[in-house]
Amino acid sequence: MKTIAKNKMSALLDALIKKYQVFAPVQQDDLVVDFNAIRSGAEAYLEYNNSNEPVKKMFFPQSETLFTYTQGGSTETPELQPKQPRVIFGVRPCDTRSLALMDKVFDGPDFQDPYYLEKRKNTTIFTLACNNPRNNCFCSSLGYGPFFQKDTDVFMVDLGEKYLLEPITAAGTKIVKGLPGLEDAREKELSRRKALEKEAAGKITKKVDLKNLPEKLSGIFDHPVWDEIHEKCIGCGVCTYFCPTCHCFDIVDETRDDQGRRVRVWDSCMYPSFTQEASGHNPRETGKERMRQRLMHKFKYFVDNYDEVACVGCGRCMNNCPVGSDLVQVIEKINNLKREDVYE
Amino acid sequence: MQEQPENWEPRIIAFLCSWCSYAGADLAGVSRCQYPPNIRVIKLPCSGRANPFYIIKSLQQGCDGVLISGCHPGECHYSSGNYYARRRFAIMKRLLEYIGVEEGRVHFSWVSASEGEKFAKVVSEVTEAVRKLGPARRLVKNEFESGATI
Amino acid sequence: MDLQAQVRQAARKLLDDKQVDVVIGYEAADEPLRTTPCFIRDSQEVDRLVWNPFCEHNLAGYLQGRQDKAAVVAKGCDSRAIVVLINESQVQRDNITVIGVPCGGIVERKKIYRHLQGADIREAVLEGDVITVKGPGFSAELKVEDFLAECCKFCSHRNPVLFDIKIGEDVPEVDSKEQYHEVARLEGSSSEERWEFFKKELSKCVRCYACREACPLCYCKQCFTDQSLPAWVGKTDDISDTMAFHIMRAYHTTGRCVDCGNCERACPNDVQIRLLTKKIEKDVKELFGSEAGLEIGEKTSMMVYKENDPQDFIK
Amino acid sequence: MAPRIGVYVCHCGGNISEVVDVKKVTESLGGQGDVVLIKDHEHVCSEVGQKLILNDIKENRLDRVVISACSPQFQGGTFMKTMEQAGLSPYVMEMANIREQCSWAHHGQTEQATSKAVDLTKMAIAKARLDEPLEKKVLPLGKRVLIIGGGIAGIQASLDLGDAGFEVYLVEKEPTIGGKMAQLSKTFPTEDCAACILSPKMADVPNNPNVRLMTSTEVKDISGYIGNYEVTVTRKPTYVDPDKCTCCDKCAEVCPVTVPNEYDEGLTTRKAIYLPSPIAVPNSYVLDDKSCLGLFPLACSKCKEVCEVDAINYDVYPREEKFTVDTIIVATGFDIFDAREKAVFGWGKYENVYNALEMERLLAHSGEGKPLKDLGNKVAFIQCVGSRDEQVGCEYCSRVCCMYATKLACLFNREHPGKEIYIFYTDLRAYGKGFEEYYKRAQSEGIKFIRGRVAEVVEDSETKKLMLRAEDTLTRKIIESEFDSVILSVGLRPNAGTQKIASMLGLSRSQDGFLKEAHLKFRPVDTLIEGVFLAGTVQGPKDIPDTVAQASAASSRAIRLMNKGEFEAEPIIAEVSKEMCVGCGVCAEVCAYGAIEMVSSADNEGVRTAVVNEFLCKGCGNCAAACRSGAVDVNGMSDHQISKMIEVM
Repeated sequence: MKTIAKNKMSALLDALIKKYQVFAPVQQDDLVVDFNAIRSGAEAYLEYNNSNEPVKKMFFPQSETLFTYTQGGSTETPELQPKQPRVIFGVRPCDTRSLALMDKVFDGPDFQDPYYLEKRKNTTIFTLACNNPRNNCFCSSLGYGPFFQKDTDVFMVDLGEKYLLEPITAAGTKIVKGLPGLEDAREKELSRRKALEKEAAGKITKKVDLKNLPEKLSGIFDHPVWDEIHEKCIGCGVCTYFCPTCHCFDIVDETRDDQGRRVRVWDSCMYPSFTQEASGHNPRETGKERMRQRLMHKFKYFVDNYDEVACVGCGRCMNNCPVGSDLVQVIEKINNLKREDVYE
Repeated sequence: MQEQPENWEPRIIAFLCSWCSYAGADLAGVSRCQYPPNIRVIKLPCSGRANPFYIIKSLQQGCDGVLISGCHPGECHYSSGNYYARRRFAIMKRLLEYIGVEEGRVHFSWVSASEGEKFAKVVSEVTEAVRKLGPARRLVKNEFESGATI
Repeated sequence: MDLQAQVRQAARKLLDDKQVDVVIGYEAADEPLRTTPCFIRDSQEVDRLVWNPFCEHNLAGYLQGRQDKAAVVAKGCDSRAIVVLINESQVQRDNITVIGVPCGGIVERKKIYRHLQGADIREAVLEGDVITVKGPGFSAELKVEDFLAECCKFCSHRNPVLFDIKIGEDVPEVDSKEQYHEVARLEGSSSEERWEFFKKELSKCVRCYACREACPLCYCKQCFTDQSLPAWVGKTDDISDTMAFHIMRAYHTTGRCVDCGNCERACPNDVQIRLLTKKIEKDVKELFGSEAGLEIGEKTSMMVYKENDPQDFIK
Repeated sequence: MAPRIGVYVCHCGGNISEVVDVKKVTESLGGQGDVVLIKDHEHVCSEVGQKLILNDIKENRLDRVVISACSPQFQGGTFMKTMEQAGLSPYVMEMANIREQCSWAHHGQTEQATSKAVDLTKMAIAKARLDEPLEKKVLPLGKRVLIIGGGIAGIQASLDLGDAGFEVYLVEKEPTIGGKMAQLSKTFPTEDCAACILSPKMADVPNNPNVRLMTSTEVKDISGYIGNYEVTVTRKPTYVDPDKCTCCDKCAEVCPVTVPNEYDEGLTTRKAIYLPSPIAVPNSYVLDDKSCLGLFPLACSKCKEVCEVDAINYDVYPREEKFTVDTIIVATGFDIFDAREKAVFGWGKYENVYNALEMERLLAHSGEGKPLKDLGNKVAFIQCVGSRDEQVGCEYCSRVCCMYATKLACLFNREHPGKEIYIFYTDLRAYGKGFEEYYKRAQSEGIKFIRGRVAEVVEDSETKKLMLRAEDTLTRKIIESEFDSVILSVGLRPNAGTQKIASMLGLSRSQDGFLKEAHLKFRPVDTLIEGVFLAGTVQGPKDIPDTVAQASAASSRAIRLMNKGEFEAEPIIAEVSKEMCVGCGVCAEVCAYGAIEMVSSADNEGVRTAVVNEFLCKGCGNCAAACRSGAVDVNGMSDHQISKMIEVM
């Protein structure tokens, strides 16, 4: 385990930049931080709460050209492998965790998505523990927490004056080995880490009980509670676009005269067009069906398929919802349904 | 004035109402009025048919200039189509310029069926204005070219 | 009796008298400085209703397409949106009861967060015009008027223009002379500067359509963005398409936008889209002399024309 | 199935090929799968050229044809016929204009003109690809016509149409037809007596077997469209059976109620039961239930008691009647300007200030030897009262005032020779047949025409004489003079009842408030609403000959439509997608033709959507551009087609 003084962090990043394309949190304005490719370590802003947008877009961009074509038959696939190996530096544990969930979809036993995987394979993740979970954070209810250190290559903790660096994977170990300015971690620092972890856990006040949720959901498909849950929803895509685990997409062709390209673009189950059929019929006709789909997918279907819920408790859906829809309250509402209301 | 690529010729799309401006364009031809060959005409029944999307789409497609022309006020074949068009264009033109599309990309005119010369003059003016601005870059969609868009 | 109590009383009476099936209002949210729209059907629950400067949503949008009898809590801007919806036959006047509440302006939550440099606010208490916010290791007293939303600062119609039940007394209207100052500032800059500004601003957009969905007057069954024959606007996040989307969305509000600010407030990325709608609002006023949503039966500015409308831009 | 497109590029005998490199055009168009053949020809429009197309359509199973040649406005019709000959819809043919708008306009610029010709042809191909085989729509038409308004315009139109064998419904809200003309003394410039020339025409109306006259009747509602106008009228009771009434006047003699007589502009009185005018048609007394002492309950029944022929029946009520017509002529006429709006002249306040219609009645009475008033020795006419006056919102000239004032002055002068008569005018407009001569004659008879607008009229409260102040703009002298009477030459205003009819039919008004014709020059009696025509002053101020001419013109235009027995509509019209329409109504609002109706129908689950009437729509596409939802499009000129044409750029 290593540490690095905060004032040397910039140099460490500069060293990384020489070999890698480095993405780090960058201040967009006085409130918003997002991951950008940085050209110098000084650009990185690690004293942040969480990035506005989740890091999924690094692997699953909002629009991605699958191939181009011309009338007459020739197609061309773009280069899938990034030009340079990549480092994403300072990712919060919730987003790291979300990548593990995304992997289940894009790197499953039956199907591997090369567009996603080529980027994933060539990217090393540095996770930064979350000392200050916010009021909408509820990661600890999802079986992990703000100091969760799996699913990453290098785990870091902000100790105040220094950062603690703990390589997790072989790739992590290798990359850390070559970095400048590192010192061995001292006992005092390790106990400081423990104290911070405890403190962070204490800041999480939102809690949900997911124990019986999948089972409960399977019995309430036609339950009137959905009327209530969706009523104030306006049907935008914020909760899905900002969700680190939502991964639905549409494939569209863009043509001009005699050339075209096939593009994968984010889509959202909250949009009517998501299930709109060519005939005009829409199996998920109203917001109610769409809201149900979103929650079912996250907390039931995903569990059926992968034994995990498709939620990391980052709270972005609640932070950004234009009408203040509260996922935790919704789950509570479902949990509170009486047994007799839930039918098999 | 920006630097212009060699041999660059502006490409201008024109939407003409069929009763006045298209007929005016015909008259320009019949009278052998000469004007720059940079415009490509789409005939609409009325300037009131012109959906502002036509302008946006044209700019996105990389047209260097857009011209919409209809009957003079009070002479619309459909009575009032040009009056409605005038309101739409007033708003759209101001909005586009506000957002930073150069003044001089999007033009409007009233040309009657008897104004062949005016048509030739309008096209010459529009072509000149667009030529001065150089190739359109703003709002142009370059989805088939590598590198950054816009 | 304070306004909140009056709102509750009005709601209780409407429900008890079976005049309406539902009262649409605001309730407190779990998150501090926020409220969330709520739908009260049982008079026992009217105490969930709140009225405070955090009632930021324009609830008019919830009226569109309703089959039941609904009452709605409406501020000045909300009432204007309702007027437009009625005029565009999206809401039947007879089916709704408007509980009009004079509005002193709505607090923009993000301004407070900015002011406190992103502090972790865990609690907020409003007393009179002062908000006391608290979080781990800090507390601050803030004045409501210092954090009003931009659209509220120069709002020209704070009092409802349409109501069936009026809560409280009219508040004085504010001087709205300066309402276009941001637009005017941009107009004063160069074309190049404006282009760079809007390109940067709109590149923040992720096409989540929160602005569109939050707008009470964006009620098309299928937005042009989802149409395919023709597909006017591409679905990717190409900046050209994103700009085209915003230009056309703003254009579609011509003569209809009531500047409630719901679009901008809904935007998760703080794109300043009001700068577009506000520009159009300004132009509509300048060119056609009209303002949206003031009178039932009025025609919006794109539905009519004058023979002497300005045309100095036409060759 | 992919379309099969044939493209023909025309040389036009050198007209095109001398500038445009036609071969290069044909070569540059290749490579598109559905373009089955590309040919060039010396004269595509020639017999040979057309035969070539016909043959190709047959041999190559073409279902779209693109002709890159001259302006479609020049040879479009020819090629549409060719398509029909080939058994195809004429609407699957597109033309690219590479002559008028290319070769002729870009002499000596072969390279650029050629590249433009390629683009224009590609655009036409892009459009043709999405063309649909549209067909013209045919609507059967009957011979029924509604005429609204029974003034001279309505009378003339009724007689013309009735004589031509059409079934006429003439609706008049007053108890008699005749309108304003029936109130006039004599007519300019010939000075023939208005009643004498009008009454035979009025009498012809009920005698015409094809005319159904409905007086005391108001149009309550009109719905539908050409060929299918559903008309609902309200027939008000007159309580007197016109078939029985002998006009013996006994009822009026016993009637205890006296009210001002409208026919005499209130200068005389009438009873509650009365003869609307001496020349009334139907020629019958009527009971005015508003001034009668009371019918419900019956307060007085004196009239019924004295009626020897038992023509009076109190037990009748307003009733509605519905009928269907194919076309409509609106002839609702005018109102005179209410001179109270011009308070400086004191009408309604000063005893000796009259409006011109009052003067007409005064002269009519004195002409019959029953003078009502003495106008004194010095009389002034003030012109342009409520005309050419922005202050009262009338910028237009009322066209008849100069001449009627001249006429009234002449008549008065002849009746009372030796009196001083002044006419204060702005400009004297004597533009009609015989008008200038009439004006000269008036001058020679001693009428004094002063060019100057009168600033105000002041009454001497003692003597009731009137002081006028005006500037004689010819001599630059201020005239201040006292008159015994002042006559205000009031202008013509749109009839108050016209707006209701206009809204029912979706007719628009001109800036002056009169109804708007389809085209001021070429379609002066048509409206934009198919099957609706205008006659008389409803369209704008005009004199009697013009009114009569216009009424006959309107009849002839109506006959033109109905005589054919069917109405053919172009298929290039708007179409609404019910799935997309949100029912906001912006399309209906901007439609100049009233072709869009907002309908909540059961077959659309009660949802309000726009419905386009295929016979009224002219395909201008204004609705489509106004629709935010993309729910309205134009067949044969669709947004999809236009967007594909733009993509060629």
